[in-house]
Amino acid sequence: MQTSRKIEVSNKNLQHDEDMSTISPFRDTMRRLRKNRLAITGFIIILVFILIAIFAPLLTSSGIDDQVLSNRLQPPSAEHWFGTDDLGRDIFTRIAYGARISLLVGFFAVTGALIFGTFLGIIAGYYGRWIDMLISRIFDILLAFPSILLAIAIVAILGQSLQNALIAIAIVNIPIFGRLVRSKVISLREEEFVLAAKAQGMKNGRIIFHHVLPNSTAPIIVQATLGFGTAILEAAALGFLGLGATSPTPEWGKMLSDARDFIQLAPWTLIFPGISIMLVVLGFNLMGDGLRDALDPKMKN
Amino acid sequence: MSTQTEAPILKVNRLKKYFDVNGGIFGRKIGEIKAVDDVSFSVNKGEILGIVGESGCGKSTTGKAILRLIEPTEGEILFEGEDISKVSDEKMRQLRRDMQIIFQDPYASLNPRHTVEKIISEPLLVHGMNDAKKRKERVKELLEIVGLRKDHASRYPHQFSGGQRQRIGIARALANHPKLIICDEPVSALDVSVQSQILNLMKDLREKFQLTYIFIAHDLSVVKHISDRIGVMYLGRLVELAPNDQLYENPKHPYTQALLSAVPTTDPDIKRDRIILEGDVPSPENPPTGCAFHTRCPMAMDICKEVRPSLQKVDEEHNVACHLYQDE
Amino acid sequence: MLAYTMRRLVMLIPVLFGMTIITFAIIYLIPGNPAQTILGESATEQNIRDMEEALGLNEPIYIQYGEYVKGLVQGDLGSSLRTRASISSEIGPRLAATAELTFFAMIFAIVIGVNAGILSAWKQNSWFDFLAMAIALIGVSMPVFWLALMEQWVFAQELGWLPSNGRQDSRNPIDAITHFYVLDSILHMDWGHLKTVLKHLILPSIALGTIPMAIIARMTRSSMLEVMNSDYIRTIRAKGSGQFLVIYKHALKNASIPVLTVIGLQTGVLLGGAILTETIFAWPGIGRYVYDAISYRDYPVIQSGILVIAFLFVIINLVVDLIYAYIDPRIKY
Amino acid sequence: MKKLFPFFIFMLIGLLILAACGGDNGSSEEQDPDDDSSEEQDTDTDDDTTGDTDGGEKVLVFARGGDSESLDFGSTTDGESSRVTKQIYESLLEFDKESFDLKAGLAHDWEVSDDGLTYTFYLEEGVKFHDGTDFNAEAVKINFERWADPEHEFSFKDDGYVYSMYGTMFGGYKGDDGHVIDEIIVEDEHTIVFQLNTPLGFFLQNMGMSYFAITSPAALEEYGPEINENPVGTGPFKFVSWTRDEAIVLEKFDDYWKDGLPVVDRVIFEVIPENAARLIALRSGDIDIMDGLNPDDAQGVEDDPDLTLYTRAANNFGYLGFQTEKEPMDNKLVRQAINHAIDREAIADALYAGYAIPAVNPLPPGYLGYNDEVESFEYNLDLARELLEEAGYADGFEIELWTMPVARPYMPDPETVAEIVRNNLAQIGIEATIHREEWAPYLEKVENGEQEMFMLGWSGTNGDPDYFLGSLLHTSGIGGSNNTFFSHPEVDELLDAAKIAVDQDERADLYMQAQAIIRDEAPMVVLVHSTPVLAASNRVQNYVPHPSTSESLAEVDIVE
Repeated sequence: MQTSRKIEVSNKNLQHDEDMSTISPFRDTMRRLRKNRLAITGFIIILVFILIAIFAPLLTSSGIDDQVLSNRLQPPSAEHWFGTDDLGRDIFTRIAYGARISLLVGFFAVTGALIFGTFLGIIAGYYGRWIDMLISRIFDILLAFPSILLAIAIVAILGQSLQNALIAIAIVNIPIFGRLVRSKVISLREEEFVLAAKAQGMKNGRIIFHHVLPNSTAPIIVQATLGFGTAILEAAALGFLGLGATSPTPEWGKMLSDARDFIQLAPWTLIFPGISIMLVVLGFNLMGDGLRDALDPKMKN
Repeated sequence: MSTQTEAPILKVNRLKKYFDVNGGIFGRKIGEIKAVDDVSFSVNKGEILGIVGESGCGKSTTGKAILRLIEPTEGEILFEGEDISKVSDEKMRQLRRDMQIIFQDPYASLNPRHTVEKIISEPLLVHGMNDAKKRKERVKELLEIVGLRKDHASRYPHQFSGGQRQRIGIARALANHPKLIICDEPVSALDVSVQSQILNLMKDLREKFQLTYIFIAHDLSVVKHISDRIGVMYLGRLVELAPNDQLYENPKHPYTQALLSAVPTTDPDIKRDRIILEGDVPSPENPPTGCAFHTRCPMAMDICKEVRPSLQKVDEEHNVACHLYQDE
Repeated sequence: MLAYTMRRLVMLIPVLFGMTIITFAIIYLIPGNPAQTILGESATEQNIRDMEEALGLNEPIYIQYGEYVKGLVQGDLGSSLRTRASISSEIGPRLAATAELTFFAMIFAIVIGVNAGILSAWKQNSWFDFLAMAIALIGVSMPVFWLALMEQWVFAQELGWLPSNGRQDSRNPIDAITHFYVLDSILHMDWGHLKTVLKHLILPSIALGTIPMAIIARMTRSSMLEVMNSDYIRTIRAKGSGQFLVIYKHALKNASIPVLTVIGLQTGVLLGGAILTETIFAWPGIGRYVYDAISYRDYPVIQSGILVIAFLFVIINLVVDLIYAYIDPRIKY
Repeated sequence: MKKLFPFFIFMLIGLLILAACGGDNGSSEEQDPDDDSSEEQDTDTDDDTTGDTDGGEKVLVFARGGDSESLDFGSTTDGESSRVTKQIYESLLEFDKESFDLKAGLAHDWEVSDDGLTYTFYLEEGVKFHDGTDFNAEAVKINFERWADPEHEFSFKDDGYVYSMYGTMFGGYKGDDGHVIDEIIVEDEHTIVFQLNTPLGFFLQNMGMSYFAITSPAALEEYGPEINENPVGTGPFKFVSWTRDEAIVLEKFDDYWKDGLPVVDRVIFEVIPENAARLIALRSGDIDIMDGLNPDDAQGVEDDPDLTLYTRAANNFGYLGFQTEKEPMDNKLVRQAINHAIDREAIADALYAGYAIPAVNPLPPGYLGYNDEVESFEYNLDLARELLEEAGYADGFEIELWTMPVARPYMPDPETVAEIVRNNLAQIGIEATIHREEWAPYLEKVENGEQEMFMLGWSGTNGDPDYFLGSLLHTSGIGGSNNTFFSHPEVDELLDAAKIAVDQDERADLYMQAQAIIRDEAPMVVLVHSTPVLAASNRVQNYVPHPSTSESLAEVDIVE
């Protein structure tokens, strides 16, 4: 038959690049990511902070609240690498333990925002109509507030604590993920393979989780990585404003706000927490940029 | 060819699909596009019904509305005697086992993140084949049926050519032994050389599995060889419906005549004057009154501007909607 | 265009409505009795009851919300728990202070950002490009408040070049007309004041403008690179002499869209950052107003401050969108 | 768009020039504290207002951390408000420069009847309000009735005015049971009589408070509830302008009744929230006096040849309170144990760099009846553990330590104090977890006694011991300011007797007895009395900080 002959021809073409036969989109991305030097730098920075956070007890012998009042505001030395604060506590220790807080805040805030944002985004995008209307309006309203301001409002209602700051940051980020997912879902909903899935007789749940979501991961991952950085910045800002972590938690923003009075006397109390915040955020930004280039070159703008 | 004796497998009665147009300050509905406007036809078991028309005439919408991939605005869709236009979503989902679709774009209709195996086995899974081994077997079987190799199963769509992808799409449609397949311009995105392979494959499959096709195309030449009957659509309406040979030999509607005159013939003896239609297709948002075709019809009469012609039988099995042939 | 504008305005209504609900919730949902907050630790029970009555706290919630919205519509934002002064009248000069700071921050961001972006693209892969983009990357990762503190430490304290706080020399205050002090000193033809006012603006503007500057620089660079690879520019480049200025002009035209986008997106960041910057530089703007209110738990001020900033943000975004639609014909409306 | 490019370049160049000339100017400021004259040389050629204001005028810039709440002194308890109103208004009596000893104010003489129920004040003649109206006995009567009577036409109750300090000091308002002022009688133009229904030991002390100064009745009539933004008094300075969060400007009142005062022509109260920033401004000569010096910076100020360090006498104390009705704080031994475990010296050093006095009594030293003989609780962990064991808590216990969310004068950094306390308690086996509340619920809950251990403090206003001991430790204060729920019949008796006694020596003796009992009962850990530090430029002369935080600036001079 004419058809079978033709197939053989095209099979030959395929055999030609047989080694590519198992390349999945995931591996392809990893390969591109490895080539991106900035992304690697970002990854290393984050890795270093993760290691510091995990091994904080091994890196330093003192605790976060070991006050030696006779040892106040000592400049950096061999004993206290980053100096001591106004209660004579070792700043390096506090920064190392503070890495745990910042990373966890970033993680939980982003995860929370991701879960709720994705959920709402899917509902709005997939079902459309009045529910889309409603969810989109709520997103509009939340986005009408500059994020730090909305976070302030939420903490004002919930009361000051690290946990509430975390909740506030998560809420503030929900519409960002929600909108992203919604627009992605809407564009995917029109795709033929989603229509095909429906035509196959698949249930909505299966279509969403097997067809729509996996194809929206690229922008979500990028946004989550960048969101990590923003969440850490926002937590620090809330801490600085006295609306986040409480003493003696060594949250970096809180450390900065506690140290403000000593800017003339002991600048190191301000320099090191600030640099730590900057480096972690830089790490996530670099990695986010790298992921964006690797996952979805079209998203560049 | 025609098997009139049995009851039709599918009967479409006065199907309509209007899309709302929103605008204005409050984003209210300010108009509607009549993509499918009062279309009726039936398809017999084992038959291939071709539907032809220019792009935007509503033929794809008709196909998708039959499967309720787009919810029809009005009308009845009787599948094996049951009106499926109003059944519950769950019931519809199960009915889709029997009614399948092959899409136009083989690049867009396959999930890029799934392997061929997953693509083809998914419909099996959702319709109750829970045994993974059985599914694997069936996938291999299907791949061979559509002329692909078993080991293609582990690959991703982007590693295939357009023709091969369409074969995957066909295999997926066949997976659950459907009774009716709507082929939505399945070859129009393919190279001409590949088109005939796919068409031949589909023909073979029909015979092998006693399938019924609704074959949608924008080009009369594609459906000529495969269809038993052909319907011609213009601006959301069916203007002519006739058996294959009658339509090609004796087209009644001026629009059909014009379409046909554009088809290059392989037979040098038959010579047709090419009829060139003037003007553009009118906007479906604001279709002309009366016969929608009258603005471009070389034979338009006064009545055409006023009265909409209905699809009427002019010959046995030959129906046309045109005042030239209306009795009264 | 008019219809589009109208539609955008109508779409604003539910958003504004939602905003009032959120800000109203601040007062309603906070734990504790505002009357107690005002009166402090030495208040008697009778004092507190009197205060509650004076504040209307004993009404049911829908009446309180109704009163709140009614007040808003009439331009009445309530009064501060701490000073009892009418917030509407207190907020005006502060808004001017914030607007002035934000404006200069944006000017700084645009001037430096656009130029750095263009030069980076022009000298792609040079040391300048590398340095500028490194600074831009660090710039977006920097906590605003930390940058502000570092500036204050280095330029005000260690070097003593610039004033560390406030808007003007308090020994010799300006006679405010518009409360935009730069404008006021120009209106007074008072160049001495103008100089001090501008000097006070430098550090806070840089602190506030750094993040948008970094973003603008990066966006300008990438859109410039796109333009520079176009045939048109290639031709000009091939011609040689005098090309730089030509490209500069051409590039600016193309950079306007991303810059406008950034302005729209970054106003929120700017207004949010104003809280932190103003606090550190003792800038008597609306951000510091809110911050002070936070430390005194002066909820009506927090409420109104947030509402006013959000309102401003929404309006700026609307205006940017409209300009965007106006200058970019590709946008459908 | 074409015009954008030149615009950008122009702005860029402009900014660079500004930065550059800003630099030049700044460094000259650094060397020469007299910035004004150099500023003037720069701008001399321009005809502007700079010359007029700077010419021969003496301007004093006083910088502080927060703005005033209101310039109606009676309706606020805010120290930043009375600091300013002290310059604008005067009371019938005045406190001495550095203490709460009384001297003549608007009243040059006064008499007290033997039963302590009738007070007669003889007012200065020829005193004018800033608006030109005359000060007289009628004005005094109107002011006092305004505070006492919520129905008074100038009470402005509907505008949210509450005169809580009046209620506290005079036992309530008109019609209340405890209200001590029965009647105010205008004898003649310059003689006024206060008729009390019960003796009040600190009545005269109250009359010296800046919270009971005299406002022009004409101004009350004119401005109504806006009197808080338009103060009109008899003081040395009159009000000019108030830019919120920036500055309050006052100028010399030419018709001031004391000859030769005030010395300076203008006083500007500037707001610079950050302590560190305020010091930078002082060093650069932008301001003359700064309140709220960070104690850690005090050494630097002392070493600076251009600056002078001032300290304010102690007038407050911060404490760690126990809810004495709740377990385990109902046990006296536990309370004493904790008293021995808290390192007051360390707190004074850490928080105040030594500019604080470890407290012994719940009353600042220097007050009438301060008991020097009371023995302080020694910081002794062994003793503390012993007491704890004796009380039956050898293994310690777990407890919540409530800490306030806002800084107060008596506790500038409550969180840090809480941390130190927590650390101290851990050493004797008491595991404290720090609990936070918003300020309002914190006060409410502490007043209701919901906690076991909490932090709070108290600041003096009229310089009388009753304001401390009576408010904090009398049974009648439970549910109000007595948050330890301390109730001791003997102490109550002593305090009651002292309150109505008119003889000050007798009162002193009663208060001393009370302090001895309180020490033994230990309802609270009195932590420290802070002695706030201030810094001023050497150009400032005759400045004397008052313990009440508001001092008159009438005699202050600026010398070049």
